[in-house]
Amino acid sequence: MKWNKHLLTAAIAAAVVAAPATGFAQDADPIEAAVAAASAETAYIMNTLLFLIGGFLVMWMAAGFAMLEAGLVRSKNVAMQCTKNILLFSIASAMFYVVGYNVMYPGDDGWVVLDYVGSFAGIYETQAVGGGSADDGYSVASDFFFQLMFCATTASIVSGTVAERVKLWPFLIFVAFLTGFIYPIEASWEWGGGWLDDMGFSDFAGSTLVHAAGGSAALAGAILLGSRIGKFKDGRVQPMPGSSLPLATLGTFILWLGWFGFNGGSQLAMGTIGDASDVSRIFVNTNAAAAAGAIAAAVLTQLLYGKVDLTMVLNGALAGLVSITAEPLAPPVWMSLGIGAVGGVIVVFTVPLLDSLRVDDVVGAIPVHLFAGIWGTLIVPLSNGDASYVVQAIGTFAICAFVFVTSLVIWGILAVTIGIRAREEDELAGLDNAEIGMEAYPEFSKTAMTS
Amino acid sequence: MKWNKHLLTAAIAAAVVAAPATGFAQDADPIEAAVAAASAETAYIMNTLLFLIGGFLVMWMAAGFAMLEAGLVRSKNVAMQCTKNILLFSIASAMFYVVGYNVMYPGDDGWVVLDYVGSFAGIYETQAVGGGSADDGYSVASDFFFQLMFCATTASIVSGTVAERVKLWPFLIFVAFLTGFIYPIEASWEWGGGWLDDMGFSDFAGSTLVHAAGGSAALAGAILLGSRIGKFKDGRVQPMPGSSLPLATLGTFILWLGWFGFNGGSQLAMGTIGDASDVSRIFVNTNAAAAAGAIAAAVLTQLLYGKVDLTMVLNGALAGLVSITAEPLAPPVWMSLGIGAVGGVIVVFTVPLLDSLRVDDVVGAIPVHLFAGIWGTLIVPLSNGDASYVVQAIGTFAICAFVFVTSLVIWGILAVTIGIRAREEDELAGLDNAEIGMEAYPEFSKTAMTS
Amino acid sequence: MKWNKHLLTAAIAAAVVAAPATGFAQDADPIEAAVAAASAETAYIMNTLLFLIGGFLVMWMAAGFAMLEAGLVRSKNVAMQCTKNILLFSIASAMFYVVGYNVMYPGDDGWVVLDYVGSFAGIYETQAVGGGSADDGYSVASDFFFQLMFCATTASIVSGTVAERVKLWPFLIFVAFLTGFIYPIEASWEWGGGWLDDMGFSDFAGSTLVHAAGGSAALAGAILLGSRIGKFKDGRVQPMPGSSLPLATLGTFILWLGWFGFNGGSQLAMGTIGDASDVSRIFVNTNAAAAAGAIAAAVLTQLLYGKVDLTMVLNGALAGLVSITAEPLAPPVWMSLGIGAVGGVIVVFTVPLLDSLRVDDVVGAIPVHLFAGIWGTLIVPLSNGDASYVVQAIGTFAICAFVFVTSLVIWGILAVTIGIRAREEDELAGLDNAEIGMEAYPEFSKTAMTS
Amino acid sequence: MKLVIAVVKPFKLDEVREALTAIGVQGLMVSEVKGYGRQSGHTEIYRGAEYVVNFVPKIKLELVIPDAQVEQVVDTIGKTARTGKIGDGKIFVANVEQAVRVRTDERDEDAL
Amino acid sequence: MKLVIAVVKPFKLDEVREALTAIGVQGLMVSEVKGYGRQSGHTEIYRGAEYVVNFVPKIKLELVIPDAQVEQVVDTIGKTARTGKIGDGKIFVANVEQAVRVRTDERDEDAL
Amino acid sequence: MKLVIAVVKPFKLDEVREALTAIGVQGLMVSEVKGYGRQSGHTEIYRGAEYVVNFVPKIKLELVIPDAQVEQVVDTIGKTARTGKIGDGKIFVANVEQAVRVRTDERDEDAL
Ligand SMILES: Nc1ncnc2c1ncn2[C@@H]1O[C@H](COP(=O)(O)OP(=O)(O)O)[C@@H](O)[C@H]1O
Ligand SMILES: Nc1ncnc2c1ncn2[C@@H]1O[C@H](COP(=O)(O)OP(=O)(O)O)[C@@H](O)[C@H]1O
Ligand SMILES: Nc1ncnc2c1ncn2[C@@H]1O[C@H](COP(=O)(O)OP(=O)(O)O)[C@@H](O)[C@H]1O
Repeated sequence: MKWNKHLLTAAIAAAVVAAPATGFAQDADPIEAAVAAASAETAYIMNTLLFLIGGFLVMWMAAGFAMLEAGLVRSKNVAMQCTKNILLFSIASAMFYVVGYNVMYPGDDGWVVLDYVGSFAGIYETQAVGGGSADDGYSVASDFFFQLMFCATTASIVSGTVAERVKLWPFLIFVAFLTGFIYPIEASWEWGGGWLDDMGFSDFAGSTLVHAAGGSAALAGAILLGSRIGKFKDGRVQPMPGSSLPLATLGTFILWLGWFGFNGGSQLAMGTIGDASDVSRIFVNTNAAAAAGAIAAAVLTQLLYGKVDLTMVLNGALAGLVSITAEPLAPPVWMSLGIGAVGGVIVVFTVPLLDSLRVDDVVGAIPVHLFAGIWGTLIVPLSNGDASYVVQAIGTFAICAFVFVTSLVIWGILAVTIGIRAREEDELAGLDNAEIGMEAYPEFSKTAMTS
Repeated sequence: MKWNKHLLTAAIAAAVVAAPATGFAQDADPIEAAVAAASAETAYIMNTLLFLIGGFLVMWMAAGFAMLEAGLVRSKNVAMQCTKNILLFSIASAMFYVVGYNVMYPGDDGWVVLDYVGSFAGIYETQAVGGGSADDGYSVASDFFFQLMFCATTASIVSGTVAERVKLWPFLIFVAFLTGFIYPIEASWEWGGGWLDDMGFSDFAGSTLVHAAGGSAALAGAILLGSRIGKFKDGRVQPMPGSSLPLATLGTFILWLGWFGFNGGSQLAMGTIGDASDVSRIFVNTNAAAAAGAIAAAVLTQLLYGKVDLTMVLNGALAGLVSITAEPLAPPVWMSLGIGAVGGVIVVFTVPLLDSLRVDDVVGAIPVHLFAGIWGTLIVPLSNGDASYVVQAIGTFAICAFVFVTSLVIWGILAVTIGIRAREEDELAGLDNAEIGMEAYPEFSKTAMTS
Repeated sequence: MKWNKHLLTAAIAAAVVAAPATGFAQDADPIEAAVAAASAETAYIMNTLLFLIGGFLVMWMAAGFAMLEAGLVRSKNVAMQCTKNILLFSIASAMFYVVGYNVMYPGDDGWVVLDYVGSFAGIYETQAVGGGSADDGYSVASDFFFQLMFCATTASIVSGTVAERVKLWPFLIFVAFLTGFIYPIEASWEWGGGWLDDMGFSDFAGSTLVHAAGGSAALAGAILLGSRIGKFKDGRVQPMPGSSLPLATLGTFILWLGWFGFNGGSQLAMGTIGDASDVSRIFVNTNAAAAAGAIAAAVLTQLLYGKVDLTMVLNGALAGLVSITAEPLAPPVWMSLGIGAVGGVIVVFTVPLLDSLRVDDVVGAIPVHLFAGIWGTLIVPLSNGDASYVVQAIGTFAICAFVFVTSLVIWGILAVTIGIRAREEDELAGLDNAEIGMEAYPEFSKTAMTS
Repeated sequence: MKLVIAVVKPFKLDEVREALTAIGVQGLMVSEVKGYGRQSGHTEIYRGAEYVVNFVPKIKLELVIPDAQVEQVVDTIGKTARTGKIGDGKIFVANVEQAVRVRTDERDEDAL
Repeated sequence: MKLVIAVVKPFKLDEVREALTAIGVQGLMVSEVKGYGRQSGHTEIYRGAEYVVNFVPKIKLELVIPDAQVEQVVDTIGKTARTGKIGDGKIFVANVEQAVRVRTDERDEDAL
Repeated sequence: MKLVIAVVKPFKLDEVREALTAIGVQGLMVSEVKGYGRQSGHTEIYRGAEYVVNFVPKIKLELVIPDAQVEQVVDTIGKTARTGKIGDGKIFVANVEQAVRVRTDERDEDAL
């Protein structure tokens, strides 16, 4: 996603025109045109296909977040977590359509505040049935589908951090604002051709635009919500182990798989040999970073604590993925391993750090998405000569600050109006009971030994 | 799947011939032919790829049904449910090959009863290794693969409704009839070019042909089986909560993902810009309908019952998907949201309705697949000018009636011969014990509090 | 994967040159060249796409193994099993990059011992960004990605067999050797163009190269580790039922899905009509074999034991898949059904056989991968005229023997140095506690009734 | 006061609870146990290996009642839980010396 | 020696355990039970069907203590587990005749 | 009759059951409990936070036996469950006044 929508269109249109020129005689022979048209058609189809495959893989990440978080909360909050995750995805799907897409992609003259705030004017208009022209380079609907999934991912990140104490509807209302306005506005700064794009900020698939943004929104929520009852008792951190580590593991594998679509699809094109090769390169780097993140977390927890911590390994793999997301194309594989490994290390050190700051992040989403996201974005210039450390820092800071502050405002308004935190007795009995009225595992005997 | 097999072939062949003609001089220049052939080859490959990707995504839906149903039955029947689901998929795979495919696609002169009953003559013959010609438009094997998955889906739907009381082998025998005969016959009426196709019936990806049909077969089974012991006691409905809501949520996400293949693949072609764009449009509409179904069910259960009912939200998302399946291409996105939302509403109202009729549908498959399927089919003319409400009603009724009656006959014969219902004590102890001889969760203490 | 890397490249390059020649006039007209180039470009993209799709599907199999194994071990070892599976995949990703890929594909002059042992010289070098040329036929990075997944699969197989008693780090060290050296060396014999390839050995997607190899490594481990405490008590086999059959079922469905990538991707090309058709044929055959394996195991356990054994059905489906993997293209569908069914039968008979030999294979990986893998490889000549039974036997034996012996050596060295088996009390308390320090399901009351 | 411990077949739980409510029992505790008894001992086959099923899932009820109610409670449980088939379960009665309602600190029979 | 059986609200477990440790209790057993009592009987709706929730999850504590400690233990549990809301639970006391520490074969009060 | 309550290490269950069967015990109930005792108190680290493991999984056996068998049963359980390591568990004996076999309505020692 290094290019924004209109740039891409232009680039492809240019390629379509340019390509035949190279190997041909100079006159505009109809046959030449036919060959060029066939190539352009193939490119259109392949680009569209990349969006569709990438899109369904990223959609699958919503299931990954749901399983990861269902596995990492206590059993009395599992049904609530499932409810939040399926509904947040649904709401993101609606909001991005109703307003988000056009805010994110204002085009050249759709800005309310030029390069800062896109137009809230309208819904996303699909092309007509059978429509689409080779000049577009790809089906706009496929791009919408793909972009929607990124928007939903941002919301999924928040869900885990604020788990086990947030009320359902306030959370969903926050998601509506996040996916309809906050995410699309900051994303427009880069992918919509706004001021960060103009400045040369580089965030290939969204280490910052998606992950650190989601993490910032989560941090704002965690601060306003406060920690779960009993989490920080008498100055000590009380572990509250998740109900099902195999579900958490499944969720991580799903996310890992989905990430090939997330990063690979962000190449935005595979209609040429170069693009297809680059998508492949991205797949390899993405996998390497995840692997290195997992290994780093395993080794580090073994060294620090004497035992491998599975939840840290899962977080480590995800942190590796987040880290490489800002630039999954340029680095050689060994560098991707290194970038991912640092992500894993970040997680192992910042999970307890957050605890010591009394920020209660139930699933480790802030270390994984915010901290590793910042790391991944800042390190882009190491492999990508077009990026500068200063601009990367500005962009990262701007987006995190914007999302954090706006989220704080929304969470704050919700807190003082309808309230965001469940009543103490509901939290103690579990949100499943209070908010959903059903248990996730109604038949199993449970003895939650929080201590 | 708006076209049936031979129509498609013809259409593509025509396109192949027509395409070069437009941009070229009129003489049959060998170079022009080369360009056309290359285009046709690309189209063949892309169409085949669509079938393969669509097919594996729909195959994945079998896992979705398995997880959804395993999560919604009580723990004492979970292993049985898993067994049924993996075996029904296996049996569908065998039966559709041995007889179903040729029943479903009799071609022009393979009918036993013209336009009503296809030939039982033979197995599906694969093309030779390395075979296939551009004139076919796509690999027949890829189409077989794709169609097989739809057949298996029909059977998966039945599995959930009749859960917790049906005996294993009678169920599997029913599946053999359903996937070898009942489904292929009714599907031939439309997708095989039979009388409904002639009449102008429209069911893009099978709201009725697959989903309402599966739901009708399930309804017949539920009626003949009767309700589970204790379900309707003293005139009251006794909830029997499912054993694992996270598994049910996972199943729903899997189905949601698979549905992109289900509906998107039913475009049957993505070898042109128009087709690729339409597949994209279908993806967007499919996602919108699912989201709207989930949101509608959430809002409605909140309003009606004071709490969001997660199982209804899951059913709602699926009902949204079923609703849009009859016409996922034509509607604009906002209409897809509306169609899906109505699906979600249908579920919330018809689940208790079925209960009040003393029909025991364990997982809500009849509301989701039969009722929302009917809704989706009937509403097609709203967005698709080629369809008529009367014909839609005729087609829907004909298929549901046919499947219901034939299913009733098969279930009935099985009931009076080998028996379809487990013995009372086996049902009470759980089918896992009686039919499978092993527990799904052997180590966990369980206290099933049905009241 | 019938061709190895350099052969493939050559073949495609030849095709690119040959193709235009057939339909055209003989002079090297620039326009002809343009058409040919466009075709070659499309082929490159499609081949690359096949590797990427195949690759991510096979990557997903790692999750399948994790879930299958997490479901089949007792709850006290589930977190350990998850840890092993995510880390083995990570380690395979690193090792195959650092050394494995170049050992496996020495090319023409990269051998240390010609046709037997490839070069340990270097890491895998990715092409440059935007690189790749039509002459390569596909992106090398996509091939690396695809091949890496096969390497990881080999390791996943081992994980299940040695479960519930192996220590974490010794296991991971074994995995590093297996994925860095043992697998790449034996795979080079065939897919790297080594002596088995020269001899005419045929193993399309790796019934032996991957599955029987993984099974052989597992067997060596099982023998050296010995059986779990209490497994064979007083001369009787003590069942130790798995903790979650729905997870095991999910794992099987994941593997089934992933196998379309495993076998289909091993066609290595879908840039022509013939290749696209063949990939389709492979999908159909793969599905048929899995279905037949499941059905065969169901029928057989019903006949032998009076009840269908779900764990055998799951193993049966996988055995069907392993059986067809050596030749998923050539057989007609009915033969694939037969080959898969025999796989299912093999499982049902060899699981108790292994027990009677006092080899403790926790998840049935040896019957599924080793025995069915041998069967699948030996039966190739039935459908593939180019293969000979004698050569198949030689190849199968050579690979199994090599992997078994080298694995025995590595396991042996580990055993006498750092030790491979957990302490008795740790095994009794569960490895989750001892090795990972956390429980998989901390809240659920468990009463493991091993008798 | 007496503590009545009853082990019954799981599917009888609801019926027993209703019957007890009908005779005025106001509280009880339920948990799952694995029961070993005469019903144990049938064999199953798991992955081809025959084994003896020693433990059968049962529901354990525990309730503390005034002495006067013992006979009626024991009879009611007995009658309701009876299927006549092996494994119907047991009822045991033990003496309880004190009872306290936590909420109110009421004692003994007032606490039940 | 006495066996104290206490049923309390799940989230009170930790507090109760700590309070007991503070007064010198050295061992106990914890398990989940489903409790039926006055707290039961509210209705929930599941898939549109209203039903009565009869059982509420509770934690059961069992501990054997010397006779001399009974009052203190009962008081401590009572005070700590009390929220004043319905469903706080019960404490029962029964007599225990023997106690054995498996590890050492110590008997009776030495075994606690 | 006596109620014997034994808490033992989970992996000892089978052995204990077999030993009891060997001396003629015909029925018992098994459940999991979380045990708090001297064995508790070691620390683990979860996501970087050190915490004290207070509860250890244990198996609780409950069986009602004739008075005459008490000594033998207690000895058998004790001997079989003993590993000599901390946390081996406890055995408690309490009096039981009545026993009923639900199936036949047999009473007291006939019911065991
Ligand atoms: N002596 C005993 N002490 C405790 N529980 C017992 C005893 N005997 C039997 N039980 C419990 O009663 C259940 C039923 O006993 P069983 O001997 O199987 O059949 P029946 O109830 O017909 O005599 C057992 O599963 C066990 O839980
Ligand atoms: N007679 C009894 N015998 C055993 N347990 C009881 C008895 N009465 C109540 N309980 C237990 O105590 C719990 C609380 O009792 P309940 O009547 O709901 O409220 P309260 O504690 O306020 O009186 C119940 O859930 C049940 O587990
Ligand atoms: N006073 C007690 N009352 C009830 N159960 C007890 C008591 N003391 C110990 N236990 C149980 O016995 C188990 C073992 O006790 P513990 O003190 O850890 O070691 P040991 O058996 O070596 O004395 C504990 O986990 C607990 O379940």
